[in-house]
Amino acid sequence: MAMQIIQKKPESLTDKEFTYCPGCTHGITHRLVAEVLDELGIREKTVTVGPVGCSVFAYQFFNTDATVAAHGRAPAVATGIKRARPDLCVFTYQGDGDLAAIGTAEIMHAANRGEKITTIFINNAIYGMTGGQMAPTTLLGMKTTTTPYGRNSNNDGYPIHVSEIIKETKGVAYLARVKVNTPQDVQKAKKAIKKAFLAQLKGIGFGMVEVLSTCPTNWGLDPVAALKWLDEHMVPEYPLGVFVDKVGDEQ
Amino acid sequence: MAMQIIQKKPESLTDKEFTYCPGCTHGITHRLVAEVLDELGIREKTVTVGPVGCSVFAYQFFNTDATVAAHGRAPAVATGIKRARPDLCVFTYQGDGDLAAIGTAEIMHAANRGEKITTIFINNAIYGMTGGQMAPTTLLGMKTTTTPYGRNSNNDGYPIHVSEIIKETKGVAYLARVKVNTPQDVQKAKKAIKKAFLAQLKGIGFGMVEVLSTCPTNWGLDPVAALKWLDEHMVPEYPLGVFVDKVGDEQ
Amino acid sequence: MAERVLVKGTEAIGEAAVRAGCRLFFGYPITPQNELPEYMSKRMPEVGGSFLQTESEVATINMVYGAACTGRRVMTSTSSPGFSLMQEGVSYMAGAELPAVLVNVVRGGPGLGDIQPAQGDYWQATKGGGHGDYKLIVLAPSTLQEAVDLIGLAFDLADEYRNPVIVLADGVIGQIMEPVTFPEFRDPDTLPKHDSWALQGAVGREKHVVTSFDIDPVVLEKMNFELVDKFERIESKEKRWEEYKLDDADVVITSFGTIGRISKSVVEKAREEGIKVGLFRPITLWPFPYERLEEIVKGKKLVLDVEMNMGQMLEDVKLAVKDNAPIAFYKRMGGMVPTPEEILNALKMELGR
Amino acid sequence: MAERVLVKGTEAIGEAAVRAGCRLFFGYPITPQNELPEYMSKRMPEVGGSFLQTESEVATINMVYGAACTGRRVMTSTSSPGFSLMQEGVSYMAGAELPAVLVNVVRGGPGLGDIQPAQGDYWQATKGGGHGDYKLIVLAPSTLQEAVDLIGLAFDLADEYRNPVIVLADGVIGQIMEPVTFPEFRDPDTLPKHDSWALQGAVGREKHVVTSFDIDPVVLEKMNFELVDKFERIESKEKRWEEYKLDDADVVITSFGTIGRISKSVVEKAREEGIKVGLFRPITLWPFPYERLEEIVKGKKLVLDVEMNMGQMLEDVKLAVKDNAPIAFYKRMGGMVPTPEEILNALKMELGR
Amino acid sequence: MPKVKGMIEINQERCKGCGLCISVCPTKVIEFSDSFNSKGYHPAEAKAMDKCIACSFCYHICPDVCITVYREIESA
Amino acid sequence: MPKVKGMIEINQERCKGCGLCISVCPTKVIEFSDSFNSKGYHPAEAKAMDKCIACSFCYHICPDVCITVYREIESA
Amino acid sequence: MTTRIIFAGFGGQGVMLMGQILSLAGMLEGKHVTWMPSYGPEMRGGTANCTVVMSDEEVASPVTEKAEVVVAMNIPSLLKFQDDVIPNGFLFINQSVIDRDSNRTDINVIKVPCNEIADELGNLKVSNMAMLGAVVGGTDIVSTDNLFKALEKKLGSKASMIEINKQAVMKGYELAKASLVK
Amino acid sequence: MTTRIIFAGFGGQGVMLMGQILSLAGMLEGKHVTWMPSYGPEMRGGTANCTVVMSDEEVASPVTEKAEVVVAMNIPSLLKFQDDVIPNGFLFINQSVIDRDSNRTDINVIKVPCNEIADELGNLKVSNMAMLGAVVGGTDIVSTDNLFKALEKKLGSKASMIEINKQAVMKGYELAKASLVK
Ligand SMILES: Cc1ncc(C[n+]2csc(CCOP(=O)(O)OP(=O)(O)O)c2C)c(N)n1
Ligand SMILES: Cc1ncc(C[n+]2csc(CCOP(=O)(O)OP(=O)(O)O)c2C)c(N)n1
Ligand code: SF4
Ligand code: SF4
Ligand code: SF4
Ligand code: SF4
Ligand code: SF4
Ligand code: SF4
Ligand SMILES: [Mg+2]
Ligand SMILES: [Mg+2]
Repeated sequence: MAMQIIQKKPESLTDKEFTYCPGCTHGITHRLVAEVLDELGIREKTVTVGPVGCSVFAYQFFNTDATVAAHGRAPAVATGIKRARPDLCVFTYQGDGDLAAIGTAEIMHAANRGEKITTIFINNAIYGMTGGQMAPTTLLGMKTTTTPYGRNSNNDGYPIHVSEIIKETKGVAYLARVKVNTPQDVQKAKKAIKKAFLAQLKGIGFGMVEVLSTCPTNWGLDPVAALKWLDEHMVPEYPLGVFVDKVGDEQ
Repeated sequence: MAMQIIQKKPESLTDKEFTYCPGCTHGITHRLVAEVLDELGIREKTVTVGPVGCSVFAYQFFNTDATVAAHGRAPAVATGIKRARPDLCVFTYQGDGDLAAIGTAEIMHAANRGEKITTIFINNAIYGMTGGQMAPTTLLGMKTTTTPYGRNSNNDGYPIHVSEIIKETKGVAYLARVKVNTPQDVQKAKKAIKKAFLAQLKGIGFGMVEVLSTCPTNWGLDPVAALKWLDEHMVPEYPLGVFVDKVGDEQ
Repeated sequence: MAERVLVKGTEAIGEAAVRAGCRLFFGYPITPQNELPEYMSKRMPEVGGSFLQTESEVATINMVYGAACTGRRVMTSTSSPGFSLMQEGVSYMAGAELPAVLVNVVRGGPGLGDIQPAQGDYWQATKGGGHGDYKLIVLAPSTLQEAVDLIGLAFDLADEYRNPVIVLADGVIGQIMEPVTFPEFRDPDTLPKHDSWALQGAVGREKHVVTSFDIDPVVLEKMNFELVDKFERIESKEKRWEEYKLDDADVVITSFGTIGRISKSVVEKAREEGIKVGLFRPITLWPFPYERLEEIVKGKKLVLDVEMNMGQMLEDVKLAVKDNAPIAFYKRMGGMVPTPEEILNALKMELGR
Repeated sequence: MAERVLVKGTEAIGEAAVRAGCRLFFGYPITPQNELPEYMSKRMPEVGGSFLQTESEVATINMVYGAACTGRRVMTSTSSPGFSLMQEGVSYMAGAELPAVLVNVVRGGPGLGDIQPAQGDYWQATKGGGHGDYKLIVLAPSTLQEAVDLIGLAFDLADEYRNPVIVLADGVIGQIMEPVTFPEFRDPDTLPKHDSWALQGAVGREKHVVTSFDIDPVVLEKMNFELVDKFERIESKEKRWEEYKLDDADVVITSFGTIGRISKSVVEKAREEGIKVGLFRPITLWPFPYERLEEIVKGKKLVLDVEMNMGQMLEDVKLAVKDNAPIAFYKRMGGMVPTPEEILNALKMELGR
Repeated sequence: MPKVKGMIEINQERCKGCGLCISVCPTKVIEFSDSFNSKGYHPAEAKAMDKCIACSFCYHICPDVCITVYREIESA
Repeated sequence: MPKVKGMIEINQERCKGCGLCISVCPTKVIEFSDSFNSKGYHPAEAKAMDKCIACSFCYHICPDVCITVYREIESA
Repeated sequence: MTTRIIFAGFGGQGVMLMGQILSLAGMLEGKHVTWMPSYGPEMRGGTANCTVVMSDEEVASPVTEKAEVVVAMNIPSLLKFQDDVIPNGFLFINQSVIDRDSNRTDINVIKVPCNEIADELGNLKVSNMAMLGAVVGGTDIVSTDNLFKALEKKLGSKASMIEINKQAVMKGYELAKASLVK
Repeated sequence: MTTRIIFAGFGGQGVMLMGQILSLAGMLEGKHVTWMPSYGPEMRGGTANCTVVMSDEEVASPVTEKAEVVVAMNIPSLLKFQDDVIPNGFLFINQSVIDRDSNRTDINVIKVPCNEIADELGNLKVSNMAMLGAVVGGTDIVSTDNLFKALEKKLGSKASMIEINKQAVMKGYELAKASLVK
């Protein structure tokens, strides 16, 4: 009898320690992306396009060629790379401030063009990096540093449903909303991420996964409580599901 | 027996002649908006926010206080006005380049905030003002000055369905797609425009009407043929309909 | 007598704006100025004003444009990359002659840079980061008290000249706490109404139009010439600066903002060592006080310009000094703030001591 | 011998780019440069390149950033308001040291302005319209032949220095047709590959990273200093200008681009009237040829700077001339192009004739 | 079937001769004028006014707001 | 019910002591260590390794990729 | 010597092409030439126009307020540009569309029935070439030889079209020559 | 005289508040003061810290590399800042959390069992006030009078809390005084 490794840090991650807060699920999603790159064997032809947000250091974590886009513009940067080098695999990793606020036009049009890129969209209902301001995805009533009295739809608008919106563009080849707050969900999330990459690799179109994620620091919760809060508050507003799937089942 | 005027140029238009090409249906929609302002008696409390596009001169045509927003930013400008003066009625008038390309983020977020403004969105499948380049709404296969070989989804993406997308934001109180290429449709369009203003006046939320419109000049058609082309090509891609109606029926 | 209170720079600026009658704030988060929108999100509802977190800086500046169209006092705040995104809108506002106060809490650049204090946006602020011929009035505070005072001035100048005014700060000004005295609340009735042009609904009057364009170049040129006239008026009336121990000085340090305050320590320390140093600190970066500086430097041994950038104000200093005195330059960049000691060393090097 | 062909300015620029090996073009329509993206939309597929009409200028510049990350030659083109929207991205590109060619066909401003030829974006181009410390190499053609030649140079300089290069034109250059001679097509194998840093997939090598930031100010300052070194290298090596009939001149006209060509007629006409006028025309607006201009103006009766703006290059002229000669300025604005006759009149007024 | 009697007025100086009104008039009241207006267009002209039924179609479709429509009423 | 035998390794220097692994381990293998790591956190520690069933839950939920999971196999 | 020519008319009248062919002819003649269109929203509904400057020296400003020659293809163009002709300059009027006279008496006015000429030749589209011929006939600014070479170059492939265009040019040319003699 | 004090610790340890109260006390004392936080992504997972500069003259740079006083509330802070203390300066160590010694021998090191003090008083949250008291006790940079005034001002409404905070301050104060005597 011997011990065999069944799970370990994927090759597509560098050794650099994540800069995320303790218990922040950004890290889980990083690992999932790296596992998918490993499994698809595409690390050496992948370019990571990091955002501005807590994941601004993503370029240090993924063991691929990488750049950091201006806040919100990762889909445009990825488009530039992909048009120049269609043989490369290009993905963006973006937060909800980055993608759903300042970067709204870029993500909508990348999706609508069916740009052959993949986007990992971290919805944590908050601006993490800048200290807990309202995100477009912040829930109604939620207190943030810029909604000190709670988000009020009359002044601040409504939580934005990115996936529901993006599904209305024709260039999308794969689109799903997942969460990463239980081991089971983590494994499901990985399947979705893999498909979002396959949408690109197979040349079908734009692939995106919206990942419901925690921000213990700015939610003011301990990491374990944050996992639970996600189920109780985020999921009812942002139902999980596969919105578009033109990739089909993997054999 | 005497002759009574039953239709004439509305008060909310100035005497300034439109700068549109002969037969361009921009003019029809201008008149409809003015008629609605007249009927609602709100000319004196209305501010027009013009776009950059062929309707850049809208500020001269509407007999209201008016400004011209930077290309695509009319919803932001309107938001600024409305937040400063909630007692005013503010509307934007925007083309498909203005609203659906460069101004994507601003219209999405104005809608999502339920900003109490009204938007008239002229979808003519082309950049009129700048000489007939592809718009996000240009049909597949359509030749424009920047799609000399016809719009190809693989390179240029797909016609974008603005109303279908915007309906997924929660702040919308009224949203419809109409056309103005027959007298009957023109009358229907007016009803929709009125409701989009009522959505604002009643404080329910954001109101928008997407108007399928002709561009005889850049479509390379005579004005009458353009009306027909609209039915034959635009309507199949952009089906008419009311997408959101929280205004209810007028008594 | 107004009380001295210990406040954070961003809050000092926010409260000063509220007291100046500003009831409209639009902003998008960016470090190191987040506490300003955060303060406003709390404060605006308290005073019956309106705070909106926007979807981007591009949206922000256009909302500011819209709000300014109504003639009401409006402010926004951002940091370097955000201000770059505002350039089109700023150019529109200047062209349409719209009053507003824009705060740029500068951070290390270019690009994403870092979030530490810097002065690399001097050119952008003073030479027009946007397209076309326009000028923004640029005020550079070096202490919180001055920041508070300049905010009030900024609103007044914006209204008087119908021109956007930048308050150019940096992470030091934004993040520190210092004691300040706030002015009284402005009586809303004393604020300019701008009834002659603002968009307020054409009730019983001709319509008003606010725009930055005319398709006819003959007309646009006229508009341009009028702007130039206005800028010349501002240049002749609104130059502001501080002179510190210049009377007997052999060496003139030129610096602005945070470096301006640090330079005062340099002056003291240098004098302790017997080097007669004085400070010329422009408060309005535009209009820049060329004439006064030219006067001052005549016969001096050295002008030492110190900045947290690669030498941006330096060009204005050169325009003023010409061949009247030798000019040296000491810089830190990337968010590094020089200490008085290192500046003094640089000064001594230049003097060959 | 290459053939002379009569082409439109925008097409001349486009074809010159294709011949320089550019196979990537991203652009958003804006008058007066629409014919350039239109030309590219036709031409790129013919040469196996890629043309994309973007959703906005903000997206454009970030696509250019992305494409430049791969080390391939990439170009965009816009006009004034569009260029303002690119400022954040431009600053990022300069910070990340990305080569690319950016064409700005300047129109009347500020704001929406008009669509006629103007030069009001000089400051924006030369002093950094974006935030932070960076410089763009700025080339200003005055004829179509020069535009063609400078496009090739622009790509080479961009690659050599890993820095964005602006070609600053105006509606005249963009819209006219003139005879030009095109260079041969560049052999793709002779183009720089940038293998040492470009993003191409980390096959059998360490990963490459392209970024404009470091959160640690100590490191960012180092990056900044390296940029400054590069800019100084460019300043020492890349200044370009034209001198025309300066040897015996009493009066020096300084002007660039379209006014540069018009000024040649002024020189001729003035000489017909016995006034010895010469022309100094900077071709690189940055780096600006200060030293040479300073040399030239010594002992001259007058320097007349002529621009289609409120006096932007004028500041650089002043920096060069200092007190060595009196400086006068003649301007048109808002899209108005001065005639040689009116410039000559202005000149005579200044000379008291 | 009682026929409604209508009448239209066309602002010929404002008209751009696009012909939309002509194309929608159910009773063919309108034709192009033979003369030019000062913009250089052949404006629309109501050549068979007696056929006008005041349906307002022409008004609705006219993009340049050139048309005023009248209807005969019992005088008050 | 044949019990799978597992084992985990925790990179304690990398660990941030968030406790997520502890919260999901079905057999309560993991607890916080009493000592600090050099970042100043109490890292996770597999205190009851014999209970490990190699379910990998801890691996899946660990946001800092600190955990390696082993499973006992028939030696080849 | 520098000659400035403004061509103006409706969008569809081939005004730009006239200017471009003349420029090309000028280039073949060894002259310095520039061609500059008016651009922008004016095109909508208003006039389209372009300016050709032809000179023995390098061309300074391609933009011009005054011109030696103005070609008006429709009424709005006539109204807009007739005052820009320098004294003793030339004004060419497309008589087929313009039913009125110029207000200028200090210049040479040449009326050309462009549409009729084209009609006669069986293709309305060549009416602009009739006008171009008239301009060259009236001013001798380039040789007909170079004009024909330029025309061939511009029209390129459609060899069939070249003949009829040349005929239109010659008709206009002769008409102008004749009207000058008068 | 200018004194620079760096307070450093975890986010939740009340580090910023300590600095602010000290600044306020300094202001009440009639001194020039500035308080400057470190900001940015460092806050994530790392240390939070702020710098107080207190001076008889106007404060020049609020940023500083060296300091007369460093307060380390946790291990990472100790590691990061202990080298910044000037010779003969002060290093305050939160003994409850930091189980190790400083590497410096040329400075005054004062260890304060903040949590224990707070625990004794029945509220863990006042451990930062114990430290603040120790700083004032160790350095006499402000009077306890002004310190208490500042404390009252900052804590404001919660009168109940003020007493226990003051007690924590005094415990720390006395402990520091005592440890200096040794
Ligand atoms: C143009 C610009 N505006 C604003 C910022 C400041 N900024 C940095 S990250 C961020 C938002 C981060 O939130 P999100 O995208 O949700 O990512 P998270 O940190 O939550 O993962 C903002 C506003 C910036 N860097 N650039
Ligand atoms: C920032 C900026 N980019 C580009 C332009 C140029 N531009 C003016 S109008 C326009 C598009 C017009 O198309 P659309 O919005 O569809 O209106 P239409 O003319 O078709 O009614 C563009 C790209 C501009 N003025 N400003
Ligand atoms: S601030 Fe929130 S999103 Fe950012 S690293 Fe910390 S927990 Fe994660
Ligand atoms: S170009 Fe098209 S949209 Fe613009 S006015 Fe003409 S017909 Fe209308
Ligand atoms: S009102 Fe009706 S019938 Fe009369 S002219 Fe108009 S369309 Fe014809
Ligand atoms: S629809 Fe209007 S513009 Fe068109 S022809 Fe008729 S009256 Fe004239
Ligand atoms: S593998 Fe499963 S049983 Fe073993 S430690 Fe991890 S969670 Fe517990
Ligand atoms: S989940 Fe990972 S980081 Fe968190 S305590 Fe466990 S091993 Fe440490
Ligand atoms: Mg977020
Ligand atoms: Mg359009």
